[in-house]
Amino acid sequence: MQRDPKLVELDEAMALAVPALRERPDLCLGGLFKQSRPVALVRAALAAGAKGLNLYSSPGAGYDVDLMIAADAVAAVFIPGVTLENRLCPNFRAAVESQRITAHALDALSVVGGLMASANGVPFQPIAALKASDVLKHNPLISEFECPITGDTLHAARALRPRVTFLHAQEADRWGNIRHLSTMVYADQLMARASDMVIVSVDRIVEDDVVLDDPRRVTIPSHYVDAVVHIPYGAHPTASFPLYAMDEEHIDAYADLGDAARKGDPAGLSEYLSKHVTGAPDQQTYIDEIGGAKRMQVLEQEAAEL
Amino acid sequence: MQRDPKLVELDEAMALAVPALRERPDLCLGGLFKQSRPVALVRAALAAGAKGLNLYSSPGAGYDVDLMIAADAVAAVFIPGVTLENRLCPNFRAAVESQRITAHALDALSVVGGLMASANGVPFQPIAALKASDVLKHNPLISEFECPITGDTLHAARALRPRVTFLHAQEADRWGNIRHLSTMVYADQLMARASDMVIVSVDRIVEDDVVLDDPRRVTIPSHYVDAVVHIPYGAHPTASFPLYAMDEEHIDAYADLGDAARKGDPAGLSEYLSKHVTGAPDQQTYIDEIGGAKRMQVLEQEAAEL
Amino acid sequence: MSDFSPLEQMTVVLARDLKDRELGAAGAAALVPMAAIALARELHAPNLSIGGEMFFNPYPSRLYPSMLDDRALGRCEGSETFIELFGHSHHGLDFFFHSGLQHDRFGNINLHFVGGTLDAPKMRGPGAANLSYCHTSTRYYICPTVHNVRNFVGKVDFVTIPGHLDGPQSKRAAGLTKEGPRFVITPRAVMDFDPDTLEMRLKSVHCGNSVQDVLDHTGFALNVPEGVGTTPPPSKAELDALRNKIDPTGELRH
Amino acid sequence: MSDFSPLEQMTVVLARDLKDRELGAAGAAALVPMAAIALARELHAPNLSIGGEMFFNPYPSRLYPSMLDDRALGRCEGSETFIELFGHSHHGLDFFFHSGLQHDRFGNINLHFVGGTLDAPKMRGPGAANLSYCHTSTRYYICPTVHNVRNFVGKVDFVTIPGHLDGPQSKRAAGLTKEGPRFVITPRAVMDFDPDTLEMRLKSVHCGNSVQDVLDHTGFALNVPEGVGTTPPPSKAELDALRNKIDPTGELRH
Repeated sequence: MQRDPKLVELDEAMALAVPALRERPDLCLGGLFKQSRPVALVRAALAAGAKGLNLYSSPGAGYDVDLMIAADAVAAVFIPGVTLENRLCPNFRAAVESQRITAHALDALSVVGGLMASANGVPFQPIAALKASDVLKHNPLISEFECPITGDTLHAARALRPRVTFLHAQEADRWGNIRHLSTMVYADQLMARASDMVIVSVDRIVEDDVVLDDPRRVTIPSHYVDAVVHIPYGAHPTASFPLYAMDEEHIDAYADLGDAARKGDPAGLSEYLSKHVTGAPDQQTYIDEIGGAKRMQVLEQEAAEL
Repeated sequence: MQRDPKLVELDEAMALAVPALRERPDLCLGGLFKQSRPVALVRAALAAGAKGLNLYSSPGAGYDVDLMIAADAVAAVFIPGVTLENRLCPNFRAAVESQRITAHALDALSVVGGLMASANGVPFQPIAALKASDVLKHNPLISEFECPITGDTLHAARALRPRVTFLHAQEADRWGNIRHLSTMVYADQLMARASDMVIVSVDRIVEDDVVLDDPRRVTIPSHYVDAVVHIPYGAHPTASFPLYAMDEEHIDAYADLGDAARKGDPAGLSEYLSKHVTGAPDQQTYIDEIGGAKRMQVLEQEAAEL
Repeated sequence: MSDFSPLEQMTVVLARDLKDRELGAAGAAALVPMAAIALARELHAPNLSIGGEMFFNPYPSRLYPSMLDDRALGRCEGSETFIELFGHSHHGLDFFFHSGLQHDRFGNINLHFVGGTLDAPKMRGPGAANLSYCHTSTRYYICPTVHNVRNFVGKVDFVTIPGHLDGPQSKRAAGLTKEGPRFVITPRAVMDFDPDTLEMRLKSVHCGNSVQDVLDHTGFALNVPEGVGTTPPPSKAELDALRNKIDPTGELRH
Repeated sequence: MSDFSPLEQMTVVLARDLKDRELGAAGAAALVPMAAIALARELHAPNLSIGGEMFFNPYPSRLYPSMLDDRALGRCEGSETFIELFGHSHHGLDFFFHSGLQHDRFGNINLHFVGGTLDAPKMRGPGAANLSYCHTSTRYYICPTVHNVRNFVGKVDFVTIPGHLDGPQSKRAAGLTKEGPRFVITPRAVMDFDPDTLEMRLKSVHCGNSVQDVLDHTGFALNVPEGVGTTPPPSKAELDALRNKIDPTGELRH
């Protein structure tokens, strides 16, 4: 008998993820801000009609979350910080201000603690470091309780179990063993341990021996992974260090379109969405449209020079 | 101004550790069973007169714990499994049977959970996976409480904060950044995060650039480390993979001496202790006495062939 | 004399019961369990995953008496630490393996002491690291490498690893909802548990042993259902795979 | 025009207050804080450690507007994940940095919304990831890169990051036992907090600004103690280290 690979095509991965999200729309996204976000998977899920999503992430997100809001796929955002860092997220902002989505006021420990509880298999994670912020008054992920050891008032972060998690990493083998080559691995490993279903895009596939010769480089063993998809530049316009840097120009241009839409001129944003998202181009078409191999080389060069 | 290295001599490290253990005798030992145990540090602490210790470890320990008991330095053992794997620990067994030490009946999750709580900075770690064992009736590290989320009865593992932790790893830089090259890292990282003081022995010191060129290989950043000591073969007779294998013959010969002592003939064990422990030879003398470079080459060869 | 060893017989019995796509780990006394998992992966369960004890899907080049270190398992598809093990212990595996100083008629296991009390034991054992897989995992196997009147007793002196406790009622009362111990595999025989009483009973006797041999070496009155037969011996394919690919140094035959 | 930029002035003020052997991290808007930490390490605090935000002791070759990614910090002495960050957030650092959409007279910071309510905000901000360092760390610094009547207000619309709340009593009642915000450093001035009332007050004005400039650009009646002077400008040694070793691309001067 032969072992079955977990390496699948993008549409096969979406055939797993999208029905699962219809069943329970809790989607968690890997990476952090402009790094290693699973953008190609996000575009594919939007093209496949994902709707009404509750979005989770490591505590900081930006472009991809804003894009999903622009595509009208989001019901609620459970992410402490949503920002493009150098500017606000235009569609996030517009959707919250017009009350089209709910943006919960949260903090990092509540989200991370909830994922820790889920990964650890316990009902909650105690938190002792939350005080005096108005965020505590509105945070739906935590509740107060009395510490059975000290008697102090602590917060319990309920186990947070995403139905589906999308991650992006640099490498995997065909069995689904994942290798992050970046220095930062964010909360990706924790999310993989905390989630019902895990789909990972990777920039390249490596031979079995690459994994076996250095098992400590495996960041997420295949046990946690339901499907791995080979998508070169799958994090664009976010970075996939050390392979390519974030495409700040692309994100800025997108944000300009978003700000225009927010101020009443949605044409540019609509065109962006129909070209890059609902038009569902394959990854090669997408790359060609956002600047092609030439643009990718610039981003690769930038990452290589660090 | 110049940065101060954390690389010190063995006696300097003991000048930190032994008074700290006099203050609060909770000592935690890294590695697992016959792998990466900080044996040279243990011998040095015994030679420096450490006494009345409460011993913690990852959930499985053997030779080094037995040695500390043989040297009459132990008051209580808080380690779930104490065994040489192929045979029982003779001095552990004899000391418990004659009620000279207390060996608590514990399980892995209570110890790991207590270290997790300490590392996480919270008063306790909830555990939901302990049922029906007699171990629960005697376990001093946990207490029952009602889950604030589900109402179920759970166990709370109180934060377990060793006063001193001894670890052994393969490499460090002079600043105290530690690199485990073994595939398994056991609970060493968790212990480093959970302890008041951390002393690490390493088989070799690497240049600064080795660390900086591959930061993901740093298993314990120097922030957690109080002192690092360069002790080649510092884990002997346990293994330091991938550099050298465990010295099963040495451990077996030691266990024979221990069993003889248990049965009424302590001469061999006394000689072993005075030669290797209270005689406080330096590491080179120790290595010479246990078989010298020739024996080390056998163990290195065995590790290299895997 | 048969042309296979008792440990080889144990290994193939265990391997046959492991299913494709399951997740499991070998436990502490891992020689036979690890051989069984490897054999199942080789023959009928290529998607069976080894995980939960810090190594994922190791490819050992040979067997070792201890199977929880880099020597045996360093070549693998990933390694974890005790933090992740904490999580696996809660989520449970599909199968696990245990053995102890004493095993009793309900499959309870004692690793702590024999005679006396916990504080003043006549003989102190090693204890056990992980107690949780026995009730968070779907099932487990008891597989001691000796079988005699001292390690098969009517009632254990201390329940380190709960089996079926005192039977269905006590198991229910303690909240043990999983199968618990499925089989007891020793060098002499295979035992299982009566589904109504959860008492241990003889299932089959290995070639070269008689029912009476097994009873003589069991420290309590073992139930012997009608029609107990011989344990199906290793097939040629099983023995070939075991000896050529998994145990080239013959650890199971020593 | 002085021969250094407002951000360079901010950087040196912050750097001077960081001590050798301390542990701290830069927070989200990290350009100036990371420059300050690097300058302190270069000049007087070689044993100061950067940690708590997943990178330990990075050696960035230049500054970036965002300083929490591999581009800026990939060359470092170790990396961690959000699990370890959870622990650091409880154990606290020696120092941290914050800034927001609004800062009020008690040093409270708002990053969530301006006008309206949380559910129906007039303007929704980014929120904030880590709220805990502000009260688990020994102290923190507020260092926004703009200073005007919109971001310095009498009372924030929402307390994302608690400063001194409404003063000593409320701080005590909320269990905030650490120093909280020590200084507010902006492109115009340095403010601190009256130890009795914990109200913000002017400490010094940067070269090229007058007290009146600062008051005109602050949205509440800022206390001006007697004898407020000029912020000591960067020394030649500070500027040389900053421009040659830490900020060779001049991000602080853009």
